[in-house]
Amino acid sequence: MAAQLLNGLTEGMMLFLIASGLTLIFGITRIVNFAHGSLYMLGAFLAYHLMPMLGGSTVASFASAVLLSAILVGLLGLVFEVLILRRIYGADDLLQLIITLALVLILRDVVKAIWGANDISVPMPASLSGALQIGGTFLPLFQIVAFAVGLVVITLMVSIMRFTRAGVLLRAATDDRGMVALLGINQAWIFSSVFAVGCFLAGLAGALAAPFGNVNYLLDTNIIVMAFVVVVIGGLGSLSGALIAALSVGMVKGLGVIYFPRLSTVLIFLIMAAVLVIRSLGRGAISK
Amino acid sequence: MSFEHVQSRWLFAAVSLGLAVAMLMLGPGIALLATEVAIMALFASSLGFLINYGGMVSFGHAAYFGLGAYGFALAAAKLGLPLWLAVVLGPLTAALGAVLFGALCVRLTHIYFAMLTLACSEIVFTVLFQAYDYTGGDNGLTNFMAPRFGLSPQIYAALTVAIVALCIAFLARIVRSPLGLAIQAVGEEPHRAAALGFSPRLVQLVACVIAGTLAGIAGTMYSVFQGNAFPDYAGVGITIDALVMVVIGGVKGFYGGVFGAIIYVLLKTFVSRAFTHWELVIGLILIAVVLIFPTGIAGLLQKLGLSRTARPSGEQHP
Amino acid sequence: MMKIRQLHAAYGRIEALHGVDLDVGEGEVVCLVGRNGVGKTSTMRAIVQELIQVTKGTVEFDGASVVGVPSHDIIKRGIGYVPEDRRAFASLTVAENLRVVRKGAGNGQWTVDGVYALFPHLAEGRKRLAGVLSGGEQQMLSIARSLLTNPRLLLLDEPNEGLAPKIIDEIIAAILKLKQERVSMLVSEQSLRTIRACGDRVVVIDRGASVFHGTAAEFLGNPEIARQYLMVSGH
Amino acid sequence: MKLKRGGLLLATLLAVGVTTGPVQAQDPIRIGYAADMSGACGSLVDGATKAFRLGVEELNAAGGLLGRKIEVIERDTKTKPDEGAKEVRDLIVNSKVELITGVCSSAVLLAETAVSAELKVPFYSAIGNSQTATIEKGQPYFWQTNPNVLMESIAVAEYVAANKAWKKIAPLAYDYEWGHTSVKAFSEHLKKLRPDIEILPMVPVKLGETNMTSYITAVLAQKPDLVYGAIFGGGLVNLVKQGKAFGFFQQTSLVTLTTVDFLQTMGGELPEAGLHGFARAPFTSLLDNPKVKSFVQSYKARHGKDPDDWAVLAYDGLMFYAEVVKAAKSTKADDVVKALPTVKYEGLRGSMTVRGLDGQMSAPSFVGAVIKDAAYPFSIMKGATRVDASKTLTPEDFIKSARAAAK
Repeated sequence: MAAQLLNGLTEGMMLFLIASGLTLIFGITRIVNFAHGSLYMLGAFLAYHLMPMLGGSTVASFASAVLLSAILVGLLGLVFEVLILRRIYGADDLLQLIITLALVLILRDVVKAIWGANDISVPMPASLSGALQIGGTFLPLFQIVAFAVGLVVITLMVSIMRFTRAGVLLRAATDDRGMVALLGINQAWIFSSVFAVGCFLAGLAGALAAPFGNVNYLLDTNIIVMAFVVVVIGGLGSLSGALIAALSVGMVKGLGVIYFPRLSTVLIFLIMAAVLVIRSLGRGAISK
Repeated sequence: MSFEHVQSRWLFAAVSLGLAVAMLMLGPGIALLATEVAIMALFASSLGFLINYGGMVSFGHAAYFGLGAYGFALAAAKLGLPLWLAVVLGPLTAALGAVLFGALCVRLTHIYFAMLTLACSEIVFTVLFQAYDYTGGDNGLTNFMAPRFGLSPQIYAALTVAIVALCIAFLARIVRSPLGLAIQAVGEEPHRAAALGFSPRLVQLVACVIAGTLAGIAGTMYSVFQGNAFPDYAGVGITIDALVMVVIGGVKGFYGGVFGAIIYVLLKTFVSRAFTHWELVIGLILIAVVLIFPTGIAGLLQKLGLSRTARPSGEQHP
Repeated sequence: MMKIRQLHAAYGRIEALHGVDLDVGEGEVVCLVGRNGVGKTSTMRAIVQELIQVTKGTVEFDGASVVGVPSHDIIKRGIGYVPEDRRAFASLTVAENLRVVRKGAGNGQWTVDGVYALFPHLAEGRKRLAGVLSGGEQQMLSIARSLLTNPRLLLLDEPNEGLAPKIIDEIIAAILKLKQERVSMLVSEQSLRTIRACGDRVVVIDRGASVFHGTAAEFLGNPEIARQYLMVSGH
Repeated sequence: MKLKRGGLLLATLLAVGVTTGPVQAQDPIRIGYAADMSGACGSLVDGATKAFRLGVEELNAAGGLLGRKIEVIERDTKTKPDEGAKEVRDLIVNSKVELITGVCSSAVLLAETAVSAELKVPFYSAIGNSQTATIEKGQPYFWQTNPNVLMESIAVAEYVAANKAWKKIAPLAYDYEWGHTSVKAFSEHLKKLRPDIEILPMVPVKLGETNMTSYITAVLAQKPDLVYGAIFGGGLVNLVKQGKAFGFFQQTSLVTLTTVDFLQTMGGELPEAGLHGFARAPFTSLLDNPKVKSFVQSYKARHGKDPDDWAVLAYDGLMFYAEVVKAAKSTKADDVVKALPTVKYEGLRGSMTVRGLDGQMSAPSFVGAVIKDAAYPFSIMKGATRVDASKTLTPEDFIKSARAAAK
């Protein structure tokens, strides 16, 4: 059981990396970005494409491929926001939803056209392929690295949020974005940069996780569902909530495999539904 | 297509009847496609009703489509009930599902409502997918009946169009009724509606059950049409299709769903036959449509003066 | 400096204003008076293009129309807006709330130290979360925050609503101080205190339209008007 | 149901009436290729489509069939059963095709076979399979040219039983019908062969799961000698890659579906030892005859890589149909169906026939250890055993009783 908990913790951190960008984007722009999983997938394919160019499967080339992929995905997000999404802020929310759905379709097909439909395996850098043995449990080095990257991302995000004016603006916009405009601040650039950063995080997660599993064009749907679950359980727009939710979901999954294996698929949706309903009860009580 | 005047009611009946009769003269291929369009039009309209009148955006509407399909198919295939009874049980199952899920979901608003509906439909999907001893799992339920009750494509198309027209006329009546006005009032401003003496949650629940039942009718008709049922019918893909239909049809008024279904089903069918990379083409078309006609087709018609009210108004000045 | 003529505005399909005329001159304090829900807040919102759409009429500031101008640009042109519900960023501290505004906005006259000096209360609690402040403190914070945009015209929507008399005194003192600094103000009110204290002119709104224009003295000298258009008779 | 027969007849007349007009000898033979090109099956269908097109070109270059050219109309089922049924209906009703094929997903297959039965147009599956479609829901116009899950599981059980070192076996399977059926068939047959073997509780895996670490930990905790993995495609890539990080292959062995596309994807990344596979048509295990050589060479020349199992299966399926048409001297549905069991087909996978009762081809399965080979840039099932269908084919009485029970 300890092994599963430890496992769940590291898996949870990877879930957090996936969900962080989604919740950030929603918190500020109120856009439910269905394309988040697609951007994750694109990040993985870019890493696959860039690694050989950057020197093969060494840690250095992997690290630079991850960073570069994330930047490219972030730039794509920026372009997409400025060219398309920006035109329909203020219009019905559903339009934004359809636009991000359109991006899902486009990215899936573009990825298929460039890299083909077959599964792809990004080679694991040799020095990351081992495992630490704690007691009887193996902890893959790679998951430890991912955990560390997750910690770095959290630290960076928390520092930016706490100590910079950009962070203050973001938190203010999460509270009441209309009021931010009424203090003379153009929301457009906040939205663009938040969208770009959110996409960057999706690309980062995808590129980082690429060597740890299979990469194909179906990754988008597999990822977006889990990302939604984590973001919803954590409370839409809340980074700390997403972290707690991601770690909890990771651990519940680990334990679920032992205690209720056949329920594991439906379990996370039951939890998601339960969390939503319980939260609504809580809110009702407060408003009374 | 406002129903406040008697003429438009007659016009609607005449158009529906005309369409149904026209189905009998089509070739079988077109009749099959028309049937699909009509079923999706009903499904999208039921979602459009929920969104545009009830103010509730659902990401899980396919749950009722799936329940409608499986309620019928399980009754026919596993319980061996006569088809006429099974056909009634389909929408009934969806209605029961809507009571259950609706009661949970209306506690929430906005995106949280949407997410809870998504969770509910994923639960339905997963149960259908995994409980294979009863549902056939991913292999679904097949070969338990002749598709379309063995009716010819044309006759079934005419039947479908007639049923869909009745359902939409029913929706239109609901919208005009005091209940419909209450649904709109709650959809627009729950607090004010509460002040007017409605219980917002009850009104929303009723709206969910109406929409869910109509979605269930669509699901049952689809199951009969195909002669099968698969977990996909409750999958998020069908919800997304319906959302797209509602939006491109026009996010005002439920009949946008009808336009949306016609356009989107035809678009998806023919683009995917013409292009290998059909997803790319459809994605680009969707973006273009949203940017060029942000009010959808219904909004466009209204701009051109072809339609009087984009959204029947429940109340005027406060 | 601001001139509003025949302003019509609507929330979606629901028209809330049908014919508001309003002028605010340089350095002047104009009080917008009327009962609850007659359109005072809507008028303020229509000026800064918040939540409501102007459907007809003109709003000119410094001779240029601001209709259709994005909110943040209106603020940059020199209109400050303190909404009725204050809208302090609840999860930010007082200091962070003030940090939201770009440093040296407008003519850069008001600084963080300046607003702390105006509201010493805020300076003491600068590390507290805005969400836990009292209503009066939130009101001060909201005014202070808006001042940092260095407005030449400040819109104050019911600044005294729901506040204890002692706090109201502080707010009114601040308004007077701003008046000395030659900040023009449009203040909406249901009571007569502000008018008595510092109002230059009064505009009465009823059912979405302006129905009375006059000096503060004219208004105060005619209790009939107050009785007709205000819930409370003057006290 | 009887009441409806009149309606069914009417439907068939209306729908098919148009297709059975007089056919000119020079008219092309239209084949509807409704494949799961996008969606969950897209990655498997790719190689199959390429090989299918190659086969059609070859047949046309040789003058077509019965002097008629072959014309293929391709459709994307999007791996959705209702879309598949819709496209097949349209192909038959509007495009007047005389044969349907291309399917991969078993769900789409079941939806399509119902349409084929309804409209009486021949339909075969070369890469998808479903024992339900041949057994309980068998219909005269459908045949299947690859082994079904029961046949495969028996072949693997034979292989596992032969290794005396394996005594504790842990099944790890996708949590849906295919996974459970495969584990059940494997376990039952293995128990028959080796009563001494202990089969541990199955670990069910969520379909579409990208992170397998919880499952890996759970299955390793049971300390099995061998893990039987009813996992394929992307999930298998995840399992192997993440398993390696957990020292999976140092602690136990894995036997699972290792088709060539999977081996190609993994390249040099598969473990040196501990991986055993079963497959349907690995080109490296096929007979060393000119037919196979010529196919592998022309496929590789065209697409720059070796054909995967799906490509071999798709090519074999098409060529078998060509043989049936030649034997029937007709493409008419009933003639084709009548000729079906009479053809002894010499294909890429050897000599095979289709059984009349259920339309199941006597397709072989291949089982063996996956090892590195200097001749290829990826590991292969070198020296894999070809398990003949005579050992695995579902007995006829079983089918008859299953069909009786279904009614």
